[in-house]
Amino acid sequence: MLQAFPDLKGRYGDFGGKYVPETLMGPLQELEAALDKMMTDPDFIEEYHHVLKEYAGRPTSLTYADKLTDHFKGAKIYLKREDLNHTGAHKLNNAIGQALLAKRMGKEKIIAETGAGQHGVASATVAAKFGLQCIVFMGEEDIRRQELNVFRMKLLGAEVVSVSSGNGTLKDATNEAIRYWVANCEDHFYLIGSVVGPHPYPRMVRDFQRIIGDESKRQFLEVEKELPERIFACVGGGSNAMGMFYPFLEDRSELIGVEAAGKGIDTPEHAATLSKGTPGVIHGSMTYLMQDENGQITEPYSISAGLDYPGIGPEHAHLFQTEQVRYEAVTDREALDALKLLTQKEGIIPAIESAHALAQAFKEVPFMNKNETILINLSGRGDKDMATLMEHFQEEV
Amino acid sequence: MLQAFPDLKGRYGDFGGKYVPETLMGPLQELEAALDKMMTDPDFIEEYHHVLKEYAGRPTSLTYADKLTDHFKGAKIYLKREDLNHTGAHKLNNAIGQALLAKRMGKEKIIAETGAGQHGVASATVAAKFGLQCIVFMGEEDIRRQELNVFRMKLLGAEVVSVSSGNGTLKDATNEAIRYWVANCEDHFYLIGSVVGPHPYPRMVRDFQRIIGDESKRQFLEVEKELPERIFACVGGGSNAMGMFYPFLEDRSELIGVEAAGKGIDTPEHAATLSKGTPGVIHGSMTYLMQDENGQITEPYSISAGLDYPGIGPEHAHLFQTEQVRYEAVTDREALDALKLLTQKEGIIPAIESAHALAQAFKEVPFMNKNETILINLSGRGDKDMATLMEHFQEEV
Amino acid sequence: MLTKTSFQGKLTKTDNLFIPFIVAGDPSSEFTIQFALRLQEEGADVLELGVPYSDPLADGPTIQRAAQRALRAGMSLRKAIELVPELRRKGLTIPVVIFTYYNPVIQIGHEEFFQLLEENSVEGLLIPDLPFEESGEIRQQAEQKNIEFISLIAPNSDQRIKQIAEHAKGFLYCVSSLGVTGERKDMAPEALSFIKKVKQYSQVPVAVGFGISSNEHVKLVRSHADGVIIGSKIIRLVEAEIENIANGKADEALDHFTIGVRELVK
Amino acid sequence: MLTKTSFQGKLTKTDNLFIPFIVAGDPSSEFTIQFALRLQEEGADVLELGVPYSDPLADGPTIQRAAQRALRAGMSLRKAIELVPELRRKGLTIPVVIFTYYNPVIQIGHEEFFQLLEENSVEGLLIPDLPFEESGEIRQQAEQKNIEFISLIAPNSDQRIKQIAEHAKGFLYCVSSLGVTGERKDMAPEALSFIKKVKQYSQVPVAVGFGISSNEHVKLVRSHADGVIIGSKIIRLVEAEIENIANGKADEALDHFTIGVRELVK
Ligand SMILES: Cc1ncc(COP(=O)(O)O)c(C=O)c1O
Ligand SMILES: Cc1ncc(COP(=O)(O)O)c(C=O)c1O
Repeated sequence: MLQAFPDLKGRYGDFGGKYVPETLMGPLQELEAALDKMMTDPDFIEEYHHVLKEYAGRPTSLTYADKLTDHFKGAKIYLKREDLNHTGAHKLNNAIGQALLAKRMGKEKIIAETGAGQHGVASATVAAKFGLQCIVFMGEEDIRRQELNVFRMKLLGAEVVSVSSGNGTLKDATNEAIRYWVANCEDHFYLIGSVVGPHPYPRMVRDFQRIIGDESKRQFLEVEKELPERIFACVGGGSNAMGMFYPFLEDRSELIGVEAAGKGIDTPEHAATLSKGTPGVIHGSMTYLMQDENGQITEPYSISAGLDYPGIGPEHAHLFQTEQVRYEAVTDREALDALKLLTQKEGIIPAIESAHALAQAFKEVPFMNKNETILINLSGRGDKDMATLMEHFQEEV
Repeated sequence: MLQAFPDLKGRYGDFGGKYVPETLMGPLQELEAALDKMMTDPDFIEEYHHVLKEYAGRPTSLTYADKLTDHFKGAKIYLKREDLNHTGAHKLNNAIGQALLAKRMGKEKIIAETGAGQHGVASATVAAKFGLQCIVFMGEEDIRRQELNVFRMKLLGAEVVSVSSGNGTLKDATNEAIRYWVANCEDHFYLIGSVVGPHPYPRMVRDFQRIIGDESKRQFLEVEKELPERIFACVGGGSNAMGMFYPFLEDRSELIGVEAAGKGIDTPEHAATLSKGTPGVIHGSMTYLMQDENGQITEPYSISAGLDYPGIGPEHAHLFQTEQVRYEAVTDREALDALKLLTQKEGIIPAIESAHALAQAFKEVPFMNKNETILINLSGRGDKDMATLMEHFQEEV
Repeated sequence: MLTKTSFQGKLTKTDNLFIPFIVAGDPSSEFTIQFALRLQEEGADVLELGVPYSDPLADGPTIQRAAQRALRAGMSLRKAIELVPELRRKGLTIPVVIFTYYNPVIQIGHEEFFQLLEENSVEGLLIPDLPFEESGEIRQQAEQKNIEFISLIAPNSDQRIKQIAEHAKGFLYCVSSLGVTGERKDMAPEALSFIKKVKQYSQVPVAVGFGISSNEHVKLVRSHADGVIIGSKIIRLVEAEIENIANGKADEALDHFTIGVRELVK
Repeated sequence: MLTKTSFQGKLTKTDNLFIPFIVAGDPSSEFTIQFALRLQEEGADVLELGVPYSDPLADGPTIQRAAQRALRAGMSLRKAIELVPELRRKGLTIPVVIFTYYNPVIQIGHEEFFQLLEENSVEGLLIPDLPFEESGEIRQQAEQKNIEFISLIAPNSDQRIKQIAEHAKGFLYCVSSLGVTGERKDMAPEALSFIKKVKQYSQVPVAVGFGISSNEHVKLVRSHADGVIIGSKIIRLVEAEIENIANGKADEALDHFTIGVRELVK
């Protein structure tokens, strides 16, 4: 089954595909061919694993959260520590894979879109490491909000292009990156940051992120001898969740994807694509998205910039439809509370994105048995969120 | 020889010792006894290594810097990646060791001093993780400059005490932490952040940091089959350098400690303790320090808050005097240039502290042979320095 | 293709085609009608009626702005389709191609969508983000309803050129920034061989679009292809009149627009 | 100890001692002399003359502030020692103990330092950051120069109490926040047994210091130990007069000070 999706047309059941301007069909076929070749080339696979180990710091730890476990008096809580990855999140796994692929394809320029800047920083990082030119598209509103990450990308040598179309956020940056790719696909590689976009991107990103789940499985079995009862991961585009879930899809573990409910899924301000969205096409892929009755894509909201995306990877849409993964949504406030609890109990300040996964786990774990176990994917560290946290916690700490 | 220093009186040749108020002699003896017991207790050692692996993310990577090597066309450059350690620097290794020791000693409250906040964050982190109360002393001037780290410590549950004596910087925070310990030594454990302070601190911190050198040696031999020609590390108090150097002391590798020359060692604004200081007593230890002709300790200066300390660990003073380690000094500007070069060639933004080690290495490496190798200790990541870097690079990037 | 489609019926010639693109509702339905009529007067052979979309992946900033104006004016896919009979009533006789991204179509649903197209006598359909491989069902439904599904083709379509060209309906839209911009006096050799290749396989007129913004471009394209598609440049002519329209100077606006179009396609 | 040291010679009694601490140069050398004389008038038996230091590890905020004032006034270890003959000339007869952190001593060098102490007839020396284990050389040099090296001892000195007490010279400085603060009417039992233990081993008077800031404290300590050492409280009495001194009201300042001291040790 692990090989079953996507099919040859890039479909995960009803979802996926390539809904792109004709100009991109050539480059996507070229990419697909190169990818198929490389993913079966032991040399390439070895290089990818070598870089992950010697540069990115993998394997990342599996941490037993003893104090949290004591606190909830339910199932044993384990954390997969993607926050320990170089540049502070799982994003780099994928950026490394794609950058190596770009090099093998002879492309010397990469394009990336970014919202909060995490994927932009990861892309700028691999561009520096592998000697590629890098152009990052970022909404002008996000550039204003994420000044530090913009500077970081520039320091890494990347060019940051301000996108003023639409609302000047991630969705618009992605549109613009795709448009730029349309016009420059000859010598540019488009390095997408999540399991979204046209085929073969969702598959490729998943395959470069499944290292999370592969490592977790091995580490977990080493410590606990059996697999966790439940596995939690936050879902923006869905790459950290897909990377974590994929190797567990056929196992007995229950998989839970956690979306951002923002100010509440009954308000207009959320980013709970599966909980509240409907099927459609966004950024080249058939999937669930947030839209109005005329099929115009709407602006999502979440306190966490990395979850603030109106679409979701097509494989998630499929796993949702086939009920292989349970999807829940968690509000800003719930995520912040979970972030604070983890910080004070375990000395780990997670990314606000990751705190969504924590919050859902914390809702469930008290009702589980002490001989059960759960695994939470800590997709990134909270350093990038300090300004936001100061604003929200200033009075509490 | 590795067992030779310090001697039973805590001396490294002419340096070290316990120059403390009588009130602290009892607690120091208690600490020494506990330490001696624990460092030979397989249980304790195993717990320490377990936490390093499953919580802190060790071993940290050894990264071959291929693009930097190509750039300089000299010796092959390797980086020891302490920036990948949880909380972003080597500081945590030591904090973990001491926190575990505090727990074994039945102390439930820890005290720490901090300058830029790195050791404060590491201490607050282990306090959260191990369920200890934590009070961090920090100069009021540093609190103003490092607002983000102050918030981080508070979020982790630590109490941050503002120190207004002296110039309100690290030296004064350390004085105040010691004073507080004097008054509260009964139930408080003082968690010093570098290889400084009275015996047994310099030895203890070295022994909790030698994991850096131990891992490096093993990793280096695995990849290169022989040891590096030269090993570089920056020196503030000297813990990352001591941790790196110690396991190599008897080997043929040349060891180079790099101090902060600030605006130049011929100006009054530097922190080059060994290059420009003289022997004396600071924070309970006989060592080199920066002082005026009356023996009043003077305020150091460096762009890098972690090197901005007027003393240095006594073992370094000894290694300096016996010429076992070569000490150099690097200016703010040289460090910044090195930081930028590493960032753009390797996609790693180092701490400004670590950039001092880089800068010295970059001066030497072009004159070395291609079949030679060097190892640089990348003691921490640059995230904490972004505001400073923006100020200095705003126009360049 | 035994019976002529209404698209074919309304197309008065098969070469030297002028195919302008405007956005429905930019800046209002009323003016869309007026601009369309002016375009017909200036020799338009087919009207591409763009449906504004929030995330127009294949469009540059000019068309994005037009879409924003139209969305603000309340335009939607349904309303754009329903504008076609209005256009007819006001005298438009050339075939109309509805140009829409796929997502709004999904929301209406294929069946209802084609029913709408049929009820409103739309002659053609173009969905820029529905490439050949994804458009099987839509192409079939379009054929059933006698609506021409316009295909796009690009220089890098490579081995797919033959397949796409052979299945083309109405006219073939050659996407091309074919080196016609700037000072160049003739098309790049690759561009020429691309058009030649397409024409070799195509049963329908071959029109070239993308980046055509001056009378020189138009002439150059006409000399090699069966038609020229002009989008952004036409939109800019509309955009230039927004202020006049806002100030109630409708006639002046339309006359300026006519002069601009005439200058472009002379 | 065949010959009496000059410290012993000048000490007029061995119990009920009042040992005040002031900082040399706070706020000026001139006033240090004046304050010292007033203290002698109020019954001081020994003067602890503190040398200001940039990093006084063992001192609280009050003494830190005094040190800052003195450093600003240009005081140094050398100058503080040289102040002693001045004090004598102005009439001070009680023994003087130089209280200095170790680092300034290192900078002068042991040899020159003791020469200075000797030349200036200093009777005693106290180095708060030089515990027994580190002070072997200094103690020996002091003994050679007939200067009393004052040792400190703390409740947690434990097994070392005997060793320190037996080697004590001049008087023994019991460091103690011995539960004498606050409302408590008598000392905590641990404190009493600590003093008892120290006295058992000591050949010299046992004085108690640290945190003594009221007449009640003084009385309590006196009833159990041979002497009372008062630092911060005396400094605060000095500090309270800084403004008067700055305004040239020297007599008023000194009189206030005298009243404060009298109140404290009555
Ligand atoms: C730390 C972290 N977690 C999660 C996400 C969400 O992305 P995805 O759903 O693709 O994992 C992001 C995106 O920036 C992120 O930075
Ligand atoms: C990253 C980093 N490197 C180096 C240092 C200097 O300390 P040490 O000399 O003890 O390694 C610090 C101190 O904060 C630091 O944060």
